[in-house]
Amino acid sequence: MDSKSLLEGSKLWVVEARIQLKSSLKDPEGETILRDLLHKRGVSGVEEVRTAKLLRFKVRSHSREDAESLIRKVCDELRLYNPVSHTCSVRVGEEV
Amino acid sequence: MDSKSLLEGSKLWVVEARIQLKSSLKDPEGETILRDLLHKRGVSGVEEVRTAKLLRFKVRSHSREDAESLIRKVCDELRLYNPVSHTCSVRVGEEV
Amino acid sequence: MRLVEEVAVTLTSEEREVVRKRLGREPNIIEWAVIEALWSEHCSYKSSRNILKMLPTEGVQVLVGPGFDAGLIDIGDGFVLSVHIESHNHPSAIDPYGGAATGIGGVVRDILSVGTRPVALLDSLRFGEIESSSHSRWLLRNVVKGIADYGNCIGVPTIAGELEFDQSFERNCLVDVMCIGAGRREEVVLPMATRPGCLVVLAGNTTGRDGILGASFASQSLDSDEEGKRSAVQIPDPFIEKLLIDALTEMFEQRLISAVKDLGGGGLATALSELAYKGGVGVDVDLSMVHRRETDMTPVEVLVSESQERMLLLVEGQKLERVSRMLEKYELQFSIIGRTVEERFVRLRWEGTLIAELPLSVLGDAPSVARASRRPEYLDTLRNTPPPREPEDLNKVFLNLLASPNISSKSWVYEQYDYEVGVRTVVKPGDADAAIIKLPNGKLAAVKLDGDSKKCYIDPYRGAMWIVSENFRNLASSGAKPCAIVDHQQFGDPGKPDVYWCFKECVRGVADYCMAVGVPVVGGKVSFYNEDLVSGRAIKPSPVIGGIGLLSDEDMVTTLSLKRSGDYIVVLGVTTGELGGSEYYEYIHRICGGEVPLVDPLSDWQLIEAVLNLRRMGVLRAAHDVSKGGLAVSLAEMAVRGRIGLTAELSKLPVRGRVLRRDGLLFSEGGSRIVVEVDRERFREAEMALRRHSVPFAVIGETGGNEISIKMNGEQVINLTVGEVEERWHYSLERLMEGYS
Amino acid sequence: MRVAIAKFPGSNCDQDVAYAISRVPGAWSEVVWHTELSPERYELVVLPGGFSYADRLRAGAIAAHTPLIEKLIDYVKDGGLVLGICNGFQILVEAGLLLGSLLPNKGLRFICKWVSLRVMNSDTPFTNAFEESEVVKMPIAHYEGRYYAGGQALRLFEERRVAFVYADERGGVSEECNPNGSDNSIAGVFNDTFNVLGMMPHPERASDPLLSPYGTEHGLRVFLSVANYVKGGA
Ligand SMILES: Nc1ncnc2c1ncn2[C@@H]1O[C@H](COP(=O)(O)OP(=O)(O)O)[C@@H](O)[C@H]1O
Ligand SMILES: [Mg+2]
Repeated sequence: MDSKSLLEGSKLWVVEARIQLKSSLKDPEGETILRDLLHKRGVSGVEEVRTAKLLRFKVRSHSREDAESLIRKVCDELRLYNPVSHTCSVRVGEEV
Repeated sequence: MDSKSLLEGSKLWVVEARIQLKSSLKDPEGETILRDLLHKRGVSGVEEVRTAKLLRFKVRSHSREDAESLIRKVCDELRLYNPVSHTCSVRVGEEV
Repeated sequence: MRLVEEVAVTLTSEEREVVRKRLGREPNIIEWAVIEALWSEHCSYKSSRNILKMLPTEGVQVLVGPGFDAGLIDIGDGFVLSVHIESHNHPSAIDPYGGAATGIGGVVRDILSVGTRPVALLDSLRFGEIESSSHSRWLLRNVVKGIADYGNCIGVPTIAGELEFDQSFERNCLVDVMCIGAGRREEVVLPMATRPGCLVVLAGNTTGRDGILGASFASQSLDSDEEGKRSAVQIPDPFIEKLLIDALTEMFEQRLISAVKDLGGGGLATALSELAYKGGVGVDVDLSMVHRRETDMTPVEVLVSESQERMLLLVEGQKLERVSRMLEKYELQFSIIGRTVEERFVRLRWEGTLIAELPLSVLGDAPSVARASRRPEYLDTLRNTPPPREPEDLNKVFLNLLASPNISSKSWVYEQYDYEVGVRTVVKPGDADAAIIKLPNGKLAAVKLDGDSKKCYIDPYRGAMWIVSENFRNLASSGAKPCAIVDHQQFGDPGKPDVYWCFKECVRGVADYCMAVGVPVVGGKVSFYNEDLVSGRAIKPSPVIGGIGLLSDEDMVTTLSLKRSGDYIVVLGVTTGELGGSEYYEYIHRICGGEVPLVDPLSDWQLIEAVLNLRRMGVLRAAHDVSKGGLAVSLAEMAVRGRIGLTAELSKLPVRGRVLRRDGLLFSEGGSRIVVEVDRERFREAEMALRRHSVPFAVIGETGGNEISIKMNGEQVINLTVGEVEERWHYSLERLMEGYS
Repeated sequence: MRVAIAKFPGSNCDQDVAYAISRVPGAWSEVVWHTELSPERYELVVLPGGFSYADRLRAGAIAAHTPLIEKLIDYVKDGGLVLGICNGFQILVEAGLLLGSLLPNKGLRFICKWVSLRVMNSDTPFTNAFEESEVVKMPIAHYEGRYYAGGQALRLFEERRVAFVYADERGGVSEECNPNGSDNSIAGVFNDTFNVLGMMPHPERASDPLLSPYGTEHGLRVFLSVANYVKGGA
């Protein structure tokens, strides 16, 4: 089977991986944004700021599940994050 | 009214701001992940990678709408993103 | 108390007995925690102390030798240099970015602890083979980024270092960082409590649960759970570090503090005990006063937390207000946690209640641990490895060697470091064998870090000597006279007699060399247990040497690039044929073995004096020592950096011992040699000077053209354009590391 | 020439700039903590390099919201001179005092190295000691230095608001010698009244021949230019 027919019937999915520091760890960037920007400029009501990185993949595959598991695998096996300090959650968005 | 009574009835909301490069701009990090990591390691099916930054706020307010509009205002007025090169979208998550 | 079962697990039963006897009672759990921290290998040197005694530590310029957080050297005009070296191997192996970054933070705080401000950083890194291992590439990429992000952010230039790749570091990378500080002699304060009545102030980062698993780190499984409240990982915060540096610098200038002490391994437990024990004055501290990140921490957690970016200050009462104002200006959090007292005790309280009370006499040195030592048998096998056949096409071999990650230019690394900040970097990384900085008194100093685990594995004693020799030749080639060193000794489990023997031999090698030439060791560090938990295999013995040299004046500054066409290329020193541990054996032939070069400290010293003298006379235009890759690589580097070609004839080299083959002449790292470019018109003067110094030498060729042409008895061995060589040498490491792969 | 060097939490090059200015005859400078700085007392305010607020959020983004910046906006309106170097440039861009934005380098790595720059306009308060089109050497050291003009690059050139571009030794411009991927190799820009200059290269690090691998002091000319201008010589 050539690659063309393999892709037949496949769709393009948006999959997002969110990589963030474990919640038990200090997030210095979030702290600075809160303390040196929001608080100093008089913004009240915000109690915490945490930062994360988002990777947005466009994945061609036959199903939502395939798209999600491919990205899950990529994140874990290609070490897009370090599990010692970070967590990574993956979810599929709408079909493009 | 003292601050205590002001806060009465308020709840803690999670609001997220997503900051990303305008789609017309090259995203070297996304490209590198796609080209030098995924493609070189033989991952197929992924057609694009774009990166974004996520700021996750815990906001105390009376309503979902208030929480969202506070963060929208903070993002625009304190320039949490640079409108020359980036866009910023805000959404409220679940109540904490 | 939750931590009961986790405290005092590493002390042996004999050590516990000693504690009970010294104290005359059973310590409570908090007291055990203090002793545990203080008597850890890391803080007490209980396995290494007796061996380290071999090292010469005294010299006319040495103000403070090993024993404090940093060594101090008198550089004249009322100024001092401080220096220290640290490793962060275990943390970097699991979290390369944070581990390396916090390593920088730690060594910088050591420099602050003696009242000096950091002026330069160096790094020495060891990884597995990055050509085949994506894990090692991942480690290298993140370690370098960690050092860069932290060092750059705090505004201390990272100006020199070294990088070695070897299979034995695949699971245990080594990340050593060295910091140089400078200050006025009268502003120096030592980290000890010498007077009662001072307030104890804790400044900087909040105390949290991070790093609480630090002591028992190596045995933690790597996938620590997300829910777990305590973490072995420490998040670096260079912003707080920078504010601490700026605030402390101002406070040193205004003489506001009586003593400063960084919080490192063992956290407050170690810092408080050492302050008291070293100065002979007690401290009385309430741990509940510490500003914390989490509200529900136990006293033991506060006591042993290894949260980064914190410093203890001892402040006289009448200066407290000025100190507070300074800390507030820099928006640093702080808490006043106690005071120094006449009674010679470390007293710890929690909300006023006494929870621990240890007399200083108990805290003293941990009993030394006697370790068995045995010469490993594999050394004989290694040594008797037969030489390989000489390859036909040495031109091709040479091109391959230039691309070896151990030889290729390290610009991919050092260009990520801000090596310019501070406007004091006179010679930048890559331009000479050592980096040169301008000191606050206007004088110049050269610094460099060196190691060579491949040689130390085959012959620890000779290997260690060789490293010192290379380091001193690096300093001399840059125009500096070696003045002091720090050493960092890194090995596997000292409980293994083989490992311990290698440790002893490496220290002996450093000691013998330094003793012979009269250069003191002003500090150092020992890191054991660098072993793969799965296979139980230890790293190759890895001493690294950080050398400091002083230049008599600006005209002495020497770089390695060829400067002019038509000059002579002169090799100083005798070429010897030992190829054990050479990059030629290891990379080209995949041979680990053979004989390691033996260096002679006294003839090295003559060589060093000769080079410095030639420079002073103004006849020497460039200098570069012969190290990894041998003469051929040294010549190539000089040509590439100067964009000038050269010709050389190998048969002219002064040699010792048996007749050498072409590959030996090209790639031997043996003999202590320095290649120099000598002004052709003034060669007679140079020649006479070299005779006076009784240094063997030979003119082997000339500079010029755009080819590197090396012959043996008139027959072409190597012939390449400077451009071809540059393409190989300059970009190989970068190409390997580009992108994410 | 009286110069204030503004120090923010995390500024690194404040003393370095002071050192460079000490080499300018007749110039005097002081490092002033950002909350205590009154711009109108000086003829030049320098925002030095470094990592104000550790580059968190984005390089320069937090410092751009400090009260000093509000004062600087008025100062600039009144014709005061402001020079932003590296992080200082990033702050000025974030504060809207200069056009554009500074993105992470195309290679995604921090880069420290000496580069060649071509002088694009030598008729300003900051560049009058240079020759037009001259090639000079200065070091860069940054991670977020890729200048993005938001579609305004050509306009900047037309209005002669580009101060320096990255170039080769002979002044040629190409992607190869564009270290960070900046729009049209732009390394430094002026505001529309030429009293604000922002540049990624560090002139203060190129102000002493001893510290230059080329034995040059091209960077010093930025400060000499301002001194000329202030004296009324330009
Ligand atoms: N990890 C590193 N960090 C900073 N600079 C480095 C590093 N590794 C190598 N360098 C620099 O690269 C140049 C060559 O280093 P090296 O190969 O160790 O030289 P040598 O063989 O003379 O000891 C030196 O200027 C050195 O300081
Ligand atoms: Mg060398």
